[in-house]
Amino acid sequence: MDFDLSDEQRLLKDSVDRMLADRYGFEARKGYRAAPEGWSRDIWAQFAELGLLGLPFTEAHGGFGGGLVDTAMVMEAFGRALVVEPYFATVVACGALLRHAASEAQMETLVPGIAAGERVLAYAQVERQSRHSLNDIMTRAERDGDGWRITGEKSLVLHGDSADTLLVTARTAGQHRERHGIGLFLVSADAPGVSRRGYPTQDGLRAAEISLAHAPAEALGDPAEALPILEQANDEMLAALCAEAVGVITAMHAMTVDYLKTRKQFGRAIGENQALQHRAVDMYVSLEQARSMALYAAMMASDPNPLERQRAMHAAKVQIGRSGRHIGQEAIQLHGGIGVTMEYAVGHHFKRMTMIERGFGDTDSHLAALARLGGLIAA
Amino acid sequence: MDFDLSDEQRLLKDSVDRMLADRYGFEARKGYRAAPEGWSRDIWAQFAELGLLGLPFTEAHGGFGGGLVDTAMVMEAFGRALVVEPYFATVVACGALLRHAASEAQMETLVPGIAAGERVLAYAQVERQSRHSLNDIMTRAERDGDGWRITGEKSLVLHGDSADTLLVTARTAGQHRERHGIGLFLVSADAPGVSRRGYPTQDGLRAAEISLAHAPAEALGDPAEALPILEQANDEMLAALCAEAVGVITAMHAMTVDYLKTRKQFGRAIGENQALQHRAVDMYVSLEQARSMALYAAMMASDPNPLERQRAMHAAKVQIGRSGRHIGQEAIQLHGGIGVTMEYAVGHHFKRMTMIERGFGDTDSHLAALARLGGLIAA
Amino acid sequence: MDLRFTAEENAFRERMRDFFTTQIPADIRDQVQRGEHVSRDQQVTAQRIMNAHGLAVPHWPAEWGGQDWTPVQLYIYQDEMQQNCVPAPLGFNTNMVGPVIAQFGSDAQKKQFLPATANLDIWWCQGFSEPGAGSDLASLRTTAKRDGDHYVVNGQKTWTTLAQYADWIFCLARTDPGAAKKQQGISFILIDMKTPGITVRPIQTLEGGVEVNEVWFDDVRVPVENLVGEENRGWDYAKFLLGNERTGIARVGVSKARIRRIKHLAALEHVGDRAMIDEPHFREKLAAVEVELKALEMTQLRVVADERKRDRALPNPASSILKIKGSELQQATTELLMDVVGPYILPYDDHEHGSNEPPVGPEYAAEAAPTYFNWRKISIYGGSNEIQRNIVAKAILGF
Amino acid sequence: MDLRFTAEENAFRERMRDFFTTQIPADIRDQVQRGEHVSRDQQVTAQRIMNAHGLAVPHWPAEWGGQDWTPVQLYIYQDEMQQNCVPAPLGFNTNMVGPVIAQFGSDAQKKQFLPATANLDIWWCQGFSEPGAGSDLASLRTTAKRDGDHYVVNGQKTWTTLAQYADWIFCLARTDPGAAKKQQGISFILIDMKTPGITVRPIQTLEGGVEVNEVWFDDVRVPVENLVGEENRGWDYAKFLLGNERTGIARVGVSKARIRRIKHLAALEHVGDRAMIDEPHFREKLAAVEVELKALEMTQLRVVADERKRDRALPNPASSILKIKGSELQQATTELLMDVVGPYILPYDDHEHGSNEPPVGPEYAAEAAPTYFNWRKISIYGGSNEIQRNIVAKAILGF
Repeated sequence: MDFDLSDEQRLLKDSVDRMLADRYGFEARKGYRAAPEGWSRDIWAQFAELGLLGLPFTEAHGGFGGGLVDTAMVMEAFGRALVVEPYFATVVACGALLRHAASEAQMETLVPGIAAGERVLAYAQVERQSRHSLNDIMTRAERDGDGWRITGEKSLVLHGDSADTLLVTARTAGQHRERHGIGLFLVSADAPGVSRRGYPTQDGLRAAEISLAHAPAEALGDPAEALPILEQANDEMLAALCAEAVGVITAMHAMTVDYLKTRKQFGRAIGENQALQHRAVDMYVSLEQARSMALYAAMMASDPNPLERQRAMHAAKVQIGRSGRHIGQEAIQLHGGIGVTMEYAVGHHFKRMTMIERGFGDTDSHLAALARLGGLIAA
Repeated sequence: MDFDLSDEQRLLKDSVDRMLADRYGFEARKGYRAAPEGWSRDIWAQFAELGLLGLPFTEAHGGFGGGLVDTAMVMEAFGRALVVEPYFATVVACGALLRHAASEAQMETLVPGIAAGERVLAYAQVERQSRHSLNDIMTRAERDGDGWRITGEKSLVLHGDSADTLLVTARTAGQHRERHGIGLFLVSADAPGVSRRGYPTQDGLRAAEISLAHAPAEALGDPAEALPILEQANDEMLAALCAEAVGVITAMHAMTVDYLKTRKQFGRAIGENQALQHRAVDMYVSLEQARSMALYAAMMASDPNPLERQRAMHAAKVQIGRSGRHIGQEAIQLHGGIGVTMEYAVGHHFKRMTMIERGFGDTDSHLAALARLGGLIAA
Repeated sequence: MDLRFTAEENAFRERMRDFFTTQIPADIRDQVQRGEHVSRDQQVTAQRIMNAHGLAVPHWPAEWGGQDWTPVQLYIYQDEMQQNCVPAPLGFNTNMVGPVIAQFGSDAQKKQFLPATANLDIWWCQGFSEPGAGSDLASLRTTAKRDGDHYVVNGQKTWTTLAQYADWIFCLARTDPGAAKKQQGISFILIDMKTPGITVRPIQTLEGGVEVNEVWFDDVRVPVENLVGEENRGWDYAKFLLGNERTGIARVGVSKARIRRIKHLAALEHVGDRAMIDEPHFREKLAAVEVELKALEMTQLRVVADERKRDRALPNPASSILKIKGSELQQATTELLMDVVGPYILPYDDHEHGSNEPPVGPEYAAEAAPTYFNWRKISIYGGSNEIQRNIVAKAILGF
Repeated sequence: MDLRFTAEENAFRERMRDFFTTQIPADIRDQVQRGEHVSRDQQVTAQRIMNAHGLAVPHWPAEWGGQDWTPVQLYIYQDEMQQNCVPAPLGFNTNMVGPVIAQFGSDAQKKQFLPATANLDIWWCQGFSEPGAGSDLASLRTTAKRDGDHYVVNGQKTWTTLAQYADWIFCLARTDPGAAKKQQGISFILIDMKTPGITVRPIQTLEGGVEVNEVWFDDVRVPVENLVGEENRGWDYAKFLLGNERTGIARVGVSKARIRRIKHLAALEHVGDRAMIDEPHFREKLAAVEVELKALEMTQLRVVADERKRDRALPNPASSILKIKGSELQQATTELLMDVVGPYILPYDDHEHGSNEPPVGPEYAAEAAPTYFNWRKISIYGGSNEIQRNIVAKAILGF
């Protein structure tokens, strides 16, 4: 057991931290969000230069061979800085799907473009009725010669408006909600039959509603048995989100402690009030618990036993959600008035944390799922 | 709407408070508990003298015609002082059952003895398997001439060891857990076939396991349709327990605030620590919420609509349970070491509160029941 | 002791409900129910209807439109207003500056301001908070220097709610900087927002809207007639004013209306085949909030009943309890609504940039997250819950 | 970074598990699992078996029986001990007085005490707390006055755990009442409990048992050889001692074992037709505790890993986090067990008065409430959670 970073990891962490410190202040981020796509192609190129966009792919495919811990490290840094670029959509989510589903040939076609920052991907999975279920899919794919044609409505597609390539789940067989009969498909965003409506999200990112009408598609892997891969990839996404959340709440906690030490009322720093100190301590305990569970998630997301893996991911999301809500609400409360304005960073972190907590299954649904699986400890 | 006590109520309250102040200090109570029955016949006689034992019965039956609010007032005072006499068993629980189920003749036989302090009653309802259900009854009653014979095992009968008269629920018809076929019976504690094993309870009271083998019994009301009456009486018991709980937690809160003001560490009262003050405030808010809900329970326990009544009682028990647990745990924590000893009153209150919270349906079961009934507010 | 409402009180409740549900336009009430802000026009419309029926300022002196109701009647009036999603008469007018003018103002001020204030012909905003003087209000630094028959006001106010709508502002300003204690030397001054030298800068709040502002005073000349009461006694008037919002602060009626809506929506929203309202975990969370809310309603009634015996000019520390628990429960409802909406809390509906596309996801989704974000303020403004705890610790528990 | 245990570490865990489950008598482990106290004899038996295998004091210097393990090995040892319901070697001996004597004692003291302390031939108790000096330990008033080659000790100690079993007591006593700071002038003295002038009075704790005592010293004469280290340096030794209990304080293994037992019992206990373990609300409450416990386990491992880089003589403020969360979770398990047991928590099983009737209700019921009552102490003793928060605020957050 070893919690220390390797030399390579330390190097990666330092370069990411440095870049964000230089380029990703509060005002700079505002500028990136104001761009037409809602994020900065320039920053994206910087990510490519640092090797971040190829991070999780093997060197054979033009990547850097990083593991889930490396991704977690990057995501934590991105969480602190509230990065708005489509890193999660392209590299984490679609990266995981490709690694598990794509053929060698598909990897060779796609990965170099991703790593170079030329290709932006989005994962089109959610549908209006699906809520947190991965197999509640009504979009259908039908054979069309060598390829497929997809018809359906996909919703809440993160960065679906600026992506050039979409990974779309669709049903090739089976009844609604059946676990079998689901495939994963590659769809070009400018293909005929694809229409998109982009919009901002509550946390300052972008998403899209996507309509597919006989849109031409290429299958990634078995077109009827993609669900285990979707689940595996989903768990890796959860691990990355947990790491991002740790970055978000670390920042909120640090800002709060700093505020308590500097803000003066009645002639002294408000942090001299023991009641507020104790609340900052409870936030810290909560933060350390979340940090621990994000590490656990990074460790368990590649566990070969799917049941153990899912138990762990449910547990991690629950802890992250609870700690995140606690720390977020307290951070706002202890900041007082400025906490509820857009003019101060803490509120932006709060909003991102809220969306992480409630995205990809909210805390209640993960807790219920974990309970149904019998919890973490065998009786 | 009027929250003020009437002149009669104020008189009653004053006389109860005075008597408890005079006779029911911490050391005196220890003495009463050490008596063979676990309580004091002398104090019981005082209760009779003050009219408390006849309180909820009509004057026609030799009682004093008090309502649920009067009973609540007495129970709150008893909660503060941690009265160990069988008032709840005899006057509140069996009193309610008699008022709703007994015939005129039965009332005339029983009530004067109760009011005079000569008769102690206990309610034998719980069975090993029944948990919090009133209709999970396996004890059976069979016709025997004009009367009945009861066979079965009753458990956790409060003050069942010192009672001379038992009110016993038994099934005369119907399947296990069926709502119909349940009767309520009067059994003399020294009747043939009745055997009892008394024991102390965690909160310093007494209870008994009672075996009945063809014990002779007299029916109170319809021998097959007692359940609605058991439910009505049970709700009145809940209202009284809620009031007692308010007394218990009022005392705990007062002791805690007092302790914080007087206990010195590092050269000053620990109550000067703002963190502890805020926790005492949160306890106070919790206490006021409980006090409000106990009033609501006293008001609603006689509501003519059984569904509204049950909703209200579930809600009251939930609030009492939550406030009670919160205040109890905090009271112990803020007292530190002395809080976990038997030598200081607060721990005794904590134990009583714990048993109230978990008796007559614990907080979780009442919350679940309320949720199943659709909550308090119509959609 | 009789804990039930009397027949008269129940009849009064019927009358209020009837008024609110038939006289206030449905579109306004629907908007409130959906958790959306009402426009300036809608606020004015609703208040003028109430005022025309004598229901805008029932707690004022009878001479200026008050109704001489009992505390229980005032409670019922407010509860029905909240439960029926009627926007309350503007608090800055009816609970803040109005009562101060009625109590401490000159006859001329009363005539000039009170009828217009009750009818929302004048929209008031509040100039109390300053940067660096939030909870510690008395350390305010805005000055009003006497210059002939004018005060010259300089300084900066912040958290000024809806200053962008306001016609007038009531301000605390320091008139005697040399006073021994910082609470002394402060005056209560009324200022026309059209006076030269006033600048309003909007502050965007978390959910993206603009409710609060910064207000700058740069050599703003205010006639001395606009001083309320005596010079340097402003702190007393401010304390009187802040003690005025006593029991309505719990907003039990608002939370009740929201729970009704949540239940309604939870019957529409499904997780797989099951309606959210049938999910045991969710409905138990909901029931737990309902329990606390019922307890708070009873607590509020106890405080209301107690009002008869109290000096109305003194703040009631029990109102701090209502504020603490009331804010927690209002905030809890915003989380329950997000539970119902699920993943569709994510899209941001950009009203302001003129988006008139249909909403993404269910039509009730768009307000869920913004209300959660916005309502975090409820435990902060009007004396944060921490300040309320300090008050209870001192005034009730005797620390 | 590799967050998994190495193959060697896993093998070590197997070895520990095998030892604990095969060498420690089953009746002792069963009793711990049921939440009952072990007797003095059982404690001695278990510790002597461990000591015979070199496993009673692995963290001591090798010269006195230590094992020179890594922090991770020490963690695994402790975790397996807790998970398998083995009573830990007596902390007063192995974590408190032993390390102090090993570090600061004379050669004669080491020889006299260390082997006997490791083997529990001497049962130690701790004389630190006094009435009026709980968290504020340094204000203690017990005095030790030099009189020839003896100290004469007078004063009163309290919360002395298991003093009724103890052979010796290690005490803090004031040897220089005139010292400038109250932390100065205190000495660390070893006292034979058989010395004339010592009186032990048991204090009954909430659940009805006797674990703690008051100890009076009335002109107790103690040879000066029993002073540890230098006179008036006792405060330093006490700080060293208190810093020694660092990571085991979370007692994650104990909570894991309890959750296993709760799940086992919840499968037996029924609500109507349904086993408790199948009640959604209950199993979600249980899962929520399991989540926090897993997080705490990882937190503990992080602290353990960090130990390598720290000066072992300094207290690690991160252990305060382990104490806070660990105590909350242990207490949470006691509530879950009461949930399972239901109404049968009520009867009080009066062991002491020789009741040997069968238990009322299920056989596992009798310990539920007493454990809940007794374990409230976990967030109080060894530095209350409030003190722990003060430590974190100062030492980690820099307030």
